[in-house]
Amino acid sequence: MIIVVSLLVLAMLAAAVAALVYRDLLSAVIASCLVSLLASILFLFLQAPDVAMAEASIGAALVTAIFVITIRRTKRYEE
Amino acid sequence: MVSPVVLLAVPLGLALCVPLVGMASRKAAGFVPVAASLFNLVVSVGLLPDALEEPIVANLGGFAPPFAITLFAGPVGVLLSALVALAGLAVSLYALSYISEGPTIRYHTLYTLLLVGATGVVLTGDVFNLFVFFEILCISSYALVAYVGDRAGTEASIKYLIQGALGSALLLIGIGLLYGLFGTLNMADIAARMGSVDPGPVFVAMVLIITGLGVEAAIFPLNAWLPDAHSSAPSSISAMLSGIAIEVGLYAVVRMVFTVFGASSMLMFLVFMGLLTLLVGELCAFAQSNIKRMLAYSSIGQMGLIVFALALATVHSVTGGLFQLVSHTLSKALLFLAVGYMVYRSGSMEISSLEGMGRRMPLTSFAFTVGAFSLVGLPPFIGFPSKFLIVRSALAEQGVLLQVLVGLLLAATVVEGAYFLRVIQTVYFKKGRQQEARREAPAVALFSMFVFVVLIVVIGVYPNLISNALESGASELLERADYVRSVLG
Amino acid sequence: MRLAVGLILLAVIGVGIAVSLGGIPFGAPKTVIGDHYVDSARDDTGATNVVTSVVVGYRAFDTLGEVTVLFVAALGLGAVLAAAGGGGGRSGVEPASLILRVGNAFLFPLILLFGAYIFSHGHLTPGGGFQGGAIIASAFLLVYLSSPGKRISATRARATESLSGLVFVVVGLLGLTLGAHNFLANFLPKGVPNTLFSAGIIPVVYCAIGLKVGSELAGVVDGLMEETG
Amino acid sequence: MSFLHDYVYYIGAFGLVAVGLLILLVKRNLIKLIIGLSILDTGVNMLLISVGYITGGTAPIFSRPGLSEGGMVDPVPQALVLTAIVIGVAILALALGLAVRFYKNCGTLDLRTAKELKW
Repeated sequence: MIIVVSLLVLAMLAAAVAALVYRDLLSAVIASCLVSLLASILFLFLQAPDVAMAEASIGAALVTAIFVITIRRTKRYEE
Repeated sequence: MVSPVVLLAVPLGLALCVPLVGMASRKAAGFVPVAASLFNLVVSVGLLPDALEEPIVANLGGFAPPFAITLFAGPVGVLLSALVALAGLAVSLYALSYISEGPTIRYHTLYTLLLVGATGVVLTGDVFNLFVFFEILCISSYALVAYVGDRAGTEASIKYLIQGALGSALLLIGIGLLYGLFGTLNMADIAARMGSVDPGPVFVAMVLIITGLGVEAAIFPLNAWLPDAHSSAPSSISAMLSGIAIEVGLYAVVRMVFTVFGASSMLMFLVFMGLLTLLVGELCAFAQSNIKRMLAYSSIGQMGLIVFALALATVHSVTGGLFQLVSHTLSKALLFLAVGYMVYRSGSMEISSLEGMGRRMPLTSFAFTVGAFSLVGLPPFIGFPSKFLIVRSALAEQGVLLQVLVGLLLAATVVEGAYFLRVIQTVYFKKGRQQEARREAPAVALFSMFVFVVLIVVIGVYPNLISNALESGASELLERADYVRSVLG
Repeated sequence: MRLAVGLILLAVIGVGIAVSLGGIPFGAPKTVIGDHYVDSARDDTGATNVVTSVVVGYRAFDTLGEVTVLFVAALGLGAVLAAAGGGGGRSGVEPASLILRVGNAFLFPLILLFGAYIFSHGHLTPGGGFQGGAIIASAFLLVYLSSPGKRISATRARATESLSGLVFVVVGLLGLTLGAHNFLANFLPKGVPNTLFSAGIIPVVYCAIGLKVGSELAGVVDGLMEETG
Repeated sequence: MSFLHDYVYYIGAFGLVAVGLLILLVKRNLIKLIIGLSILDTGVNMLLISVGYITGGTAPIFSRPGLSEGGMVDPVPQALVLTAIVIGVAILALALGLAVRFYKNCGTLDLRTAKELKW
């Protein structure tokens, strides 16, 4: 159990770092979506199903969507 | 006696009505904030005698204190909510003529919600509820700064938003640590348990919370956003941001330091930060050629003065600080309102473009002069008794250090006088290049300015009108035990 | 330079938080009010989901503030984007594929139903107004993606926002006048726990929140997609 | 093992906060900054939830009639985080709207080109 959690945390942090280093904003947004998704699984392990649902539906889905819409309307690459 | 919660619920309900009213008539939407702030003013003034006698505590939802969200309407809370409503009323009248373009319905809704946020911060007795209302205040400010949608406004709003959001994240971490340490969110409950917890972690939480709130209160290293935001916003919003938003942020800092943490160790640090803020603000203001930036830097300086006075933590100095807070709200709001139409007529924010305004807009220029003199601290305006009180209370303390600090404070006042006199000289005694016809600001705008002028003069001549209330406010801030007792019984 | 300063700042904050967390051991039972809520939530509010009874019962005022924050942001977004004159369609969005269009026609009502289920059962199961509202908003997002030309009626969305917000405030004010004479007091009968019609005002408030959050988030998506030229 | 058990969630939460702050401090692309804010928010939420966790506790929902009251995790941080998530989204949405506006005004998302801003 603890191994699974540790791996998830590791993956979450890796995704966060990926969001930091990617020059391609779209990839960075997807990485941050992954952070939210993994966080919502961790919330489930922490016995917080309400928060997990909110994080998955708001944090991972809608936020990513509005990020992608914004990037469509602006610029995809960080200069 | 009505519950203080109506001060929040009714304006919030009215704010939600603005879009509905706006569907019927665009013009009528502008009167909703007027109605909301008028309602709040009447209720706050009505609550004041009761609050001065004994703080009014409302437990929302009908649960016992540490389990419900508590509203604490003590002297400070009611006074500040009356002040918010008063300034809100005058500025919303001003906006009736000043805000005529763009998405006006959204403006009026956001403006009403800004008032709700400010009132909520001063009335709440719960740490997390403070965060929520703080966010209402901040987010509506971010949006209103960018209202015009020009380049400067957007940039300033982004800068404000990023720094503000960083601040709120730190604030939220602090609140989370506080909950982890104390297991409660009620301010009085935390204050009562303060002695039972290891001080090290509490100190970290305190630093995080003060840093988070300090961004909005514009305490020295955290105020980089302020000059841009206050100068790029529409003038009615600059008046509210300078007159209400930063004061409310400062109130939150002070409430946290005095009541929740009871941190006497922080006070000397805050005295120095206040003085540093004062000096930096006034010197930067002196160097400006843009009138609104000058006023914005002057707000930073004044905030420093108020922090200085409050952090001395004696009854007299805190009274002086609160007095200065009221005085700054009235004077700075007046200055921004007057400058709003001067800038609108001259088409430029450069001080040099205000030449000849004394002839073109005599009443507006007069209002500007009253505000400037009051801010500098000249009698018979409200700035005089407040600054006098601060200096006297600081000198009453023993110690050479404090006397040196008072000397610096007076030097800063001289700088302040210098740059305001320079503007007044430009307005009255320099001939404009082109002689234009006399064209005053609209009557509604002049009326709202003269509401402030009358208050500044009347309170300046009769400071006793509010000084008793301010003194009981000061003792409310300083007496933690009383606060805890009146909430937890 | 900036990196160095940033790292130093980060280190200071990190050490501070680590010190502070040292005082909060992970997994230890500790809070008084948390225990109180768990013990008495069913009797106080009638909701079996304790988180819901905290969100819409004990700390309902926070929630009122929170939907206001979202309202402020949606309005602010509209004001910021509308500042230079709105109008115009959405350029640069290609028509969607057949599968997406047909699938959406089939899925849209189901997603709406699912969202409504989530927010109307917030007092019994995990979920509630925010989650349900977000699901409803994602149904609208799907509509925007599948048929780019389609718009929700701005007037109707704004009316939904305002009216559902007003329901919340009015329910609160009713609590002030009826019942326990407290703002947001639970003045309706609490019913039998674990049934749909229980917990007094909680389902009413959560439905209002669901509609409000749904229309606001849909409004945010709509506002960002709209091409202002 | 017990170190992991005690600290793994704190490490995760704190790591997210650190990465978020780092993005805010070193990046100058507006969208990147907003991504940083979102990661920072997630980290803070994680921190709050971990603070409320009780070892062996169950989710605070009386879903089955026989469920005892003992051993439920603290519901308060969960309620706070629900609020915080929505507030975070509100800030993000407004920030993205401003980013679109900024791009329209300046033709770039790089804050270094903004003339008024001294960061």
